Amino acid sequence: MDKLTKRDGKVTRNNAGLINMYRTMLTIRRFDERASQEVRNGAVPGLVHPYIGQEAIATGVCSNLIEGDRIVSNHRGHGHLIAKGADTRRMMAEVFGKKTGYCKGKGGSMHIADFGIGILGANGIVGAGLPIATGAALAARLDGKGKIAVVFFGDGACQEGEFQESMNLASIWKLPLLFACENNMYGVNTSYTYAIAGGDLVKRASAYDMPTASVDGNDVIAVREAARIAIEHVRAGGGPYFVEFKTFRWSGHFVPEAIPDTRPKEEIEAWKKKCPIVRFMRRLLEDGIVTRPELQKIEDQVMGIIDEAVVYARESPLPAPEDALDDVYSA
Amino acid sequence: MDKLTKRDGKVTRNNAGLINMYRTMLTIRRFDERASQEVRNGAVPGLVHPYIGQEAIATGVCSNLIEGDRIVSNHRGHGHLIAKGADTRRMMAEVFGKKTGYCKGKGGSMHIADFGIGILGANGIVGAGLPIATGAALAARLDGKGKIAVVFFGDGACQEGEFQESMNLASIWKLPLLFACENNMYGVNTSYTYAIAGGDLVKRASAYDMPTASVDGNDVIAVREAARIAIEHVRAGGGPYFVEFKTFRWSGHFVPEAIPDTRPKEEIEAWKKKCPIVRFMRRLLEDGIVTRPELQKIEDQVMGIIDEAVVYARESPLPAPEDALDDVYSA
Amino acid sequence: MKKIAYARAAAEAVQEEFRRDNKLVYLATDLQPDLRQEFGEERVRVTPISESAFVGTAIGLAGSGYRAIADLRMATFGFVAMDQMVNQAAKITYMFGGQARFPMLIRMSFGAGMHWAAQHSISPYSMYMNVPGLKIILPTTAYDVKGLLKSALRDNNPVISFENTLLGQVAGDVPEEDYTVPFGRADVKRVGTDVTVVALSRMLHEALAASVALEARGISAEVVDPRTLVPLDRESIRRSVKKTGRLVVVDEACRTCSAAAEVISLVVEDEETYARLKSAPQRVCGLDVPIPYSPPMEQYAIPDRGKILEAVLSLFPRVVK
Amino acid sequence: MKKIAYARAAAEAVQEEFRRDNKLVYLATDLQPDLRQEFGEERVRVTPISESAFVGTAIGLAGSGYRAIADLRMATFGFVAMDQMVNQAAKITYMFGGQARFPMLIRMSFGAGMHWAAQHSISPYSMYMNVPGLKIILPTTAYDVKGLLKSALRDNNPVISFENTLLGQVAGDVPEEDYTVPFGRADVKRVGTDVTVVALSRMLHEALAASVALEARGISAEVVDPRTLVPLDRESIRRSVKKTGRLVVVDEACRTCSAAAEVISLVVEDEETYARLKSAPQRVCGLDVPIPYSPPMEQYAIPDRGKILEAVLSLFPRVVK
Ligand SMILES: Cc1ncc(C[n+]2csc(CCOP(=O)(O)OP(=O)(O)O)c2C)c(N)n1
Ligand SMILES: Cc1ncc(C[n+]2csc(CCOP(=O)(O)OP(=O)(O)O)c2C)c(N)n1
Ligand SMILES: [Mg+2]
Ligand SMILES: [Mg+2]
Repeated sequence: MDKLTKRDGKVTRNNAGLINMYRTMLTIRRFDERASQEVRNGAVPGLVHPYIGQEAIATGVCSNLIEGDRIVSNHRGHGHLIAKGADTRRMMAEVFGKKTGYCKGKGGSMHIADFGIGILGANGIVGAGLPIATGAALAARLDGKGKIAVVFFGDGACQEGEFQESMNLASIWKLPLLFACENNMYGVNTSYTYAIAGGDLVKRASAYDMPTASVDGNDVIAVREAARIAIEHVRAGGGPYFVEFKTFRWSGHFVPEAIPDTRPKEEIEAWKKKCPIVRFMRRLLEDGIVTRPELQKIEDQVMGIIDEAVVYARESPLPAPEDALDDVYSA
Repeated sequence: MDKLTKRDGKVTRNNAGLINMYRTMLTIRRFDERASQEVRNGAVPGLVHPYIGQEAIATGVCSNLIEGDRIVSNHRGHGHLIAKGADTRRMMAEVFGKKTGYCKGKGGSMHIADFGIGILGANGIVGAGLPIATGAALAARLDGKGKIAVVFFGDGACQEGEFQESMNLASIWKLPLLFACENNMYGVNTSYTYAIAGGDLVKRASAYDMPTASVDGNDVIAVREAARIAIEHVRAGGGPYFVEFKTFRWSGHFVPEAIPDTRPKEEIEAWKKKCPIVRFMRRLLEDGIVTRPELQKIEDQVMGIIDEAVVYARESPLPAPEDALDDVYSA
Repeated sequence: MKKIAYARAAAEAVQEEFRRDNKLVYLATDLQPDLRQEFGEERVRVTPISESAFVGTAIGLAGSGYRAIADLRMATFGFVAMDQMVNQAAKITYMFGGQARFPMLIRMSFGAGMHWAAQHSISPYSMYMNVPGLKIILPTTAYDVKGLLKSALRDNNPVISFENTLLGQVAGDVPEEDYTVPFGRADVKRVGTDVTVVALSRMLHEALAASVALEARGISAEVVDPRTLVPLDRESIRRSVKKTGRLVVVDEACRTCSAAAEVISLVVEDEETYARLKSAPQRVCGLDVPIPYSPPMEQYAIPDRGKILEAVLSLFPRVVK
Repeated sequence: MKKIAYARAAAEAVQEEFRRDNKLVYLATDLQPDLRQEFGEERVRVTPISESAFVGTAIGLAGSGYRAIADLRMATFGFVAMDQMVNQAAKITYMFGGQARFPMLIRMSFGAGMHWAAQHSISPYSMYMNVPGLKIILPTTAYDVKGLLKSALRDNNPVISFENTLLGQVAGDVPEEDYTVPFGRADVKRVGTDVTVVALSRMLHEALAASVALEARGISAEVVDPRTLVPLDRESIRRSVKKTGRLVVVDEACRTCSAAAEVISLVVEDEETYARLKSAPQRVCGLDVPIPYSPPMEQYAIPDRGKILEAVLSLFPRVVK
């Protein structure tokens, strides 16, 4: 494989981009490790669906986005949000159920949004984000400013009727929508090879008359490149594009792990060896883009950010009980 | 093309089958012509979705069914019911809202069923019959007696999520289910070429990992043959099969024609020239399977049956108002 | 003033708001020829028969600065899009802590009496009333439908408009100039002193007819039209009952957990109003059966002026029936 | 008798009925390991995440001589399958004139209090109560859940079982031998004389706790558990209210058009019962808000023993609070 980038001793613009991606992936990892730990500590009232193991996807896809682009996320949303630029403090505060959280404590982990930066929200209903993203894509088209929408969803969501309806609608209207399918092999404990007839998501997407691709979702460079090609097509008005990112979820379906994880142990271990972060780190080192001390600095930075987020969350006030009455309707 | 059958002067068994198909097609045609007329006369309280122009499909498909097979129909259901052997008197009585109707006047045209002969009912919700048929197919499989289920649905139903979910489910469970798609080119006034991305239903079905076929739905022999091949596969335990039957609806979406018919006049006229009944009749005559006098006899017979159905319907009593209270629950 | 049909008044509201607001988009499986001709196919869109997808699309548009009308045509088709309405549209403002607005309008025609049988005759508004986050309008006259739809199209929340199919051709007076009907204001369609009849949608017209017959028997009925179900004008309803001391609620929908049950409850749980009641409040509702096809049964299953008359008279045992 | 958890009692009901009836099939997105091991993968099926498809499959099975359990897990996931429940399962027996039976059971867990936020905490039974053709059970104890599920699995109609998530681990006495709990029979879980508290699902336990506190203040509460919402045991509820003269209905679901509204209505519209009322009936319900995530708000949004106590005390102005 080619070197990631040419360099002449100092960090080039491109290098900075790569390092940023690395930082983003690490931030996602540490955020969800920490959030999971806080769940187990009892500091989080609800549950968290960790994105651990899938960091390359959100990071690689969102590295192609520009201001004004919109994303729609799902129940496993932390990674998407961080990659799109959400504030980890307000995210953590929301996970903690605090008033300073993105949703004032009303949403929790499964419902974080930041409309100000084009994050139309996580969603607790499998498949339900797809029609909403279709609307965001229609808005982008009506705006006529070359902006696009991206929807993240899992293999499980491909089993819901809303997936098909949205694929069809986006296709006939040639909407600027990237279907970013995170195939982490399972919906809870059910393998996609069992639940998806034929087991071929790309073939299914092709039937909706849109271009498709399938890439290694644990290789952030491959993700970025596939997404770049797709997004160029989408942004140019070519209509929707479907990309399958093959990946794996390391944790149980959610934390606390109330649902027993029945996936084969060996499979989990094998995937952990394909860690997207370790892999990217090795690449960056090999190509001489970062040094070990630089990596350590990034690690420290990221840990600092996460610590800060937790402190912020912990020290933030809880909402008042009567706050429950606000925000049912907009003025 | 080959002759339909070899014959030696008298009606062979095979000839009888062909003539029966012709009689069935004509019965469907006359039934719906008459039902439409009775709607316009004011004798029918509700509305009717005529099957006129599509007779070859139900007839050809159902000619392959055996006792114990089940069908699920849709809003345009009269043809399916007649082809599966429903009693035209009780059908007409139901359309008239009479107590002697199949549903005691509770269902009307859109909800006729005859569970006794494996007709699990028409259905007023587009796409909703597909999951129900999936259940009927699962029952057939659990019974283990080589029986199958057939679901009739339109191009419009292929736009609903339930279509995709049912295709997927039937495929992964290898259920004995024939997906009989009647592509009459439009859902109300919307062309399938507009509403179905790519406009290729067969390709879409293939994505659910099942064998497919597409045939001229106005050629009853082609329909019968395609269905035979499909049903053999299904009955043998090969899993579901999708067949697209291309056809056209002659009337407006329903009668009384409250919705203006905006389909191009020339298109409608062109399809009327491809009348499945005239075409089959010519073939039968050319191949010497029937004579004109025999055809006239069939016409008279059929008219007799329809007249009888109308008289029966007309003379049957209306339900009593309080009958509304019965049948909400089964004992 | 001009006299136009309810359906025409509704169409005018949509057309006028389309002129006012270039962010307005129409989504329906049916072509809307007039609207399309004036506003083009980008804004007036024919959808596939995919209600979930296009209701969700309306939500996505709303969250992205547009305002969509998702026209489901018949209320029954809403059930395939129920998740988008109940789990998404209704909750999204709240779940996200109010950081975004979701202005959208879902239109549904509904009701029995057309001999369309069970699947096409449901009146499901009470199901949606149980879901906070939706506003629900139930216009009964040409004037109200135009004014309420206009308010809906200027509101910043998901609004569902339930329009009774049988009202479509009923004509009524409508001003020439722009006007709106505010949400949460019941309309006393007939002033009376002896009994309050709260009547929903088409039943308003039946109740008004019954009140004429009542008048002949010396009973003065006050007929109250809530006009919007969420918000519901509790105060006006209670005020009327405090005055008359008697309550009959008329609702075509199935009786159990109906909007009528809500009206009865909000009246009796209010101590002051309760104290003024002179007799047990009554519901005149659709029977708890799916709507049957055949007219004698269908008619039996839904309320009409005769049943309203009977129910009111039952509160006045000394009046000759 | 043995003491087992609610969830265990439910599992026993399913298992025992599976043994009794070889036409029984289980459909769920989750593996049911014990059931599968005993009855095999033909009868105990893992479905894709396609609720509409597998609820419809249950209907098709029912119409073909089988009886399926469609386990939706959480009530909120039911909204993507709503058409199959409302337009199909509920109406199909009736529309077809009663010519076929549709024995099937839909299971849904529900309720707030787990800090799962709006989409995963809804209590939507009143929405289904408005749809005739469905039977609805709401078991509150280990005994009831086992007995009611058994009745459901012997009933010839579509039944929905709403099982409160927070009751899963609550233990109760269950007989060793086979038994059923009939539909349409409310259970007076506590006999009293001063006020009738009708409490639904988990709220029963809150109401029982409140009644102890009431006792200490000299107020004797009768706590009535309807157990099934359709059919609803109107007679028992009215009988109790006729005796006590006072009514408080406790329902975790959102207030508007709730099952609580139905209970109030069926009490006050009955002349005899109405005549015996000593004070305005009250609802203690979930607030009309989507369920918020953060515990202080969530707790505020749903009823508990304290709120029940307060509501009951408000009916006895002379009792010291
Ligand atoms: C309509 C609906 N059905 C079921 C669920 C329960 N559920 C939550 S996440 C999930 C699995 C989703 O799998 P996938 O889409 O592949 O995402 P992953 O969890 O693997 O990231 C399920 C079944 C739900 N939230 N919504
Ligand atoms: C869920 C749903 N949406 C909309 C409708 C209204 N509707 C009835 S038939 C029909 C067209 C169906 O087209 P298709 O499936 O091709 O059948 P065809 O009428 O052409 O035979 C529509 C939109 C419906 N009955 N159900
Ligand atoms: Mg997955
Ligand atoms: Mg069609």
